[in-house]
Amino acid sequence: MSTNPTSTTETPVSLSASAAGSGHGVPAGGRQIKMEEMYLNMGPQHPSTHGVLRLGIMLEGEVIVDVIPDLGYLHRGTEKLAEHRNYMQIIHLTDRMDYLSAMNNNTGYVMVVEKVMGVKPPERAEYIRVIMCELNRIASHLLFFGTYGVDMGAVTPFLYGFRERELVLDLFEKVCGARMTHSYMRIGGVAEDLPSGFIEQCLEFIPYFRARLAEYDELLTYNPIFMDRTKGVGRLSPERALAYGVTGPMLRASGVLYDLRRDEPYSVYDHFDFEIPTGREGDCWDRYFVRMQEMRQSLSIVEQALAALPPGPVNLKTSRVLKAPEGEAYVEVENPRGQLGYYLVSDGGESPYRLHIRPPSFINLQVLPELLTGLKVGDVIAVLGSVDIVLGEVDR
Amino acid sequence: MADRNVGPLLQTLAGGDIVLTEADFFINWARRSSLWALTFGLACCAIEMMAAYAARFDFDRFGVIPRPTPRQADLIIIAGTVTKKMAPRIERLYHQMPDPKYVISMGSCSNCGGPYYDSYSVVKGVDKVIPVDVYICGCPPRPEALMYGVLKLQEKIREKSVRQEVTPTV
Amino acid sequence: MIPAELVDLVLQKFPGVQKEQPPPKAYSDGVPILLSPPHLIVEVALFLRDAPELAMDLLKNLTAVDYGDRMTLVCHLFSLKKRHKVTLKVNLDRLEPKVESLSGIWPAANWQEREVFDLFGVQFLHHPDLRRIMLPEDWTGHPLRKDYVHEPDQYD
Amino acid sequence: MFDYLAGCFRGATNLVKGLNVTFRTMLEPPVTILYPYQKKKVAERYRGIMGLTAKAKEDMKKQEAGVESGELKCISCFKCMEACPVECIDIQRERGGKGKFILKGFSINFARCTFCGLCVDACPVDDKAIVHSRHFEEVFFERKEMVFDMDKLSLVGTGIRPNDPQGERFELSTFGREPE
Repeated sequence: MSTNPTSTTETPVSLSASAAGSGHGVPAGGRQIKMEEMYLNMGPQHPSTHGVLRLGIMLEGEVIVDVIPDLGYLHRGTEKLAEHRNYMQIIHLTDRMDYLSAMNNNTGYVMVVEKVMGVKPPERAEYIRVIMCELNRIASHLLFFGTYGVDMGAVTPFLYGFRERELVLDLFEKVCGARMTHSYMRIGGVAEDLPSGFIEQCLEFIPYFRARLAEYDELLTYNPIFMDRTKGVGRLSPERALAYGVTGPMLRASGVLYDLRRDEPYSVYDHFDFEIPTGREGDCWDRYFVRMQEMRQSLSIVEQALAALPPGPVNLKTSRVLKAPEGEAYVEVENPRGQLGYYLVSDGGESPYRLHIRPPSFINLQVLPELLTGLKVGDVIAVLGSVDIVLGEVDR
Repeated sequence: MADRNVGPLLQTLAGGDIVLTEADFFINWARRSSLWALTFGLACCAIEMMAAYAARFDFDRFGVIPRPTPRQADLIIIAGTVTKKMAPRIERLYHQMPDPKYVISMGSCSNCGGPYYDSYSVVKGVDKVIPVDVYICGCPPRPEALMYGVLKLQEKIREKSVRQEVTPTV
Repeated sequence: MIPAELVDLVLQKFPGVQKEQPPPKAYSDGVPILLSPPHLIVEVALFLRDAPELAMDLLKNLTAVDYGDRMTLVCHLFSLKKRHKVTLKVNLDRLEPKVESLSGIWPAANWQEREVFDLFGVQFLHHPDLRRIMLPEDWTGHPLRKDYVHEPDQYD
Repeated sequence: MFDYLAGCFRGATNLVKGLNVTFRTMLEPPVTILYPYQKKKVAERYRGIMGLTAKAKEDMKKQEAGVESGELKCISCFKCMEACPVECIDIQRERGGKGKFILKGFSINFARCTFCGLCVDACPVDDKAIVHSRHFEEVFFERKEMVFDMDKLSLVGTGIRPNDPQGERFELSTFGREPE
């Protein structure tokens, strides 16, 4: 039990040795058995790829030699469409990029437009944005918890994770009238003020969910089977993580303390007191654990924001058809999956001249071939699940 | 499949129509009560589909059980945006499913392109690729709407007869 | 934010590099923009990454903008050690955009360059694996170019 | 050997721990909603399919009562049509007297609609001429059924108002077909 069957620290050495040799012949009883690399196709229709990702996996026996991701099965041309929509109409496109954290996407987009236009939303709107973003972070991580449990062979976390996620979605539904694709943020504020009863419902949810998080730890986090499958698997060193531009919980799991909410506070994040959880090893378990800890911090931020919610208006009454002045800006926000960046080039018209989106999942996924090479085929899902990608954002 | 030929055969027998009507009832009852769905999440709607399988909505109550392979599925729920890169794969998966097979198009994207109606890389409706039995509107539809869609599909199956070919031609 | 003297450091080292001034009325977020000629890009990038005062270890974003008369490659760089930012731009010939790949310097550039190749048609020389990434291999044209015309096919 | 036994013990205790959680959950009230029989009330602001609202009886002017669908609040200003990001709204109007327009046709393509709420936001009429209902169970067998014309929309808007105290489901999906 002390030796982990899935950790393969020696494998790359033996691999390179076989690659350096003839590569084909292994003597067995005086006769040669032909050894060939095997090609395993995974996806685009596969229950564990979290969408429509296709992986071409080169195997030598059970050991992964190379991984070739094939993207683009959900490429919808968001950036091109943004050039033909006006500034208001793009909000609903950003909902559908990282569809698990639509509030965060909306916030980043309206922030970049506000920056170019030089408007500042009222303070109450900023607080509401923070509350929504953190609730959405919880919802997104809960989905990760559920699906990662299923990927690791445990079905119960899926049911539990979704049970609590529904409660968060009920809150969203109360505020903006949609469960997933919220379209709640507006340029210069938010669409509507919080409805009556929202704060009470939210305050009810926070202690309830704290107790549930302790239950999750009991159920999955410290489960020895789960730990055996994830501890020491898919290690990512901080240097490689930085070289690949990895951000978000994946970077923090590698031990790099970099969180935009604390380092370059946008909105009103500097008003709150919270910790940034980091990991040490950078393995799958750390990535999972950082996300679980982040949910606790998000709860605390929501609690503080609800306590300090200032009165006042929630949006500037901007005109329906907005025109941003000429210029360009690059704005990043901390999404549940990493740093989501918007690069807006405006030529003074009603729609952006160019809107580029830096999707965190897309950049984080680049590191996958390096993480997987040398591992066994059974670890593919463990590593892929821990990267936590959303294909809508990878492909846009 | 066998049901395609059974109609004319039975009609030539004495009392064939009665047998056929009774058979219709039982076959349709069996088909509609255990619709095994291929898990085919493409985009946002996939999350609502997962929510429908999860604790609050519990799709298993309808006999809808997620299957990871097309060979064991009666129903394919197209949940999300169909891109031009994905369209040939969908067609292939559809043809791999055994007859009778049903298609639910879930959400605006697969109904007719939805928010990407003028995008260069999105198929404007999954019915350009495979025939659709039930369209559900919403972006994404709530899990209840998906359940209602399955109930409607069950109603549709109830009216079918083994005389008719079950799968419409593409 | 990168202090002015560090920008001067780059400008002194590479006389071909310019500091781009935004048009007078245009909005700018204050991050300095370095405009490098295409042939110097690798040297400038290496200097930005390796000079201890600069230490731009994180390539955050790489994309291109089609301005109609030129194609501009835009890189947003960040230094985690020093906590400053700089934007690196390269103007390319629009008809035949070609530039050295940065994926040897920051591996993060690998897929982003493939995306720029796919959607803009910029050729990255010495890129390890320059293929289309989003669109099917047999796609014609580069959709994010301003003059791209989409021809309806069987799926439209 | 000792490691092996210790591992077995650890596994067994953790199994009990995990089962403890699930057993505790078993004693809690069920969270599942038995859907066709029980229905969860959706939120007040829920963005369901859109409908057109009508003027109250006392607000109606005499000449409007004669006009087809003249009782609808819509002033056919095209604001919602311009705000819609997916171009799913289609309005036909005719020029009436005094710079006013007469609404001739109003259709929404719900196959394409993304329920983003921009059209309702854009509506300049008091209390909104176009509203989101709380109705979401919309299922169709044909693609063309998904385009709602003015009659259907006004039924959605007036038949099941968002503040309907009963909250009863209206069987909209059976429009255009024989009732069972």
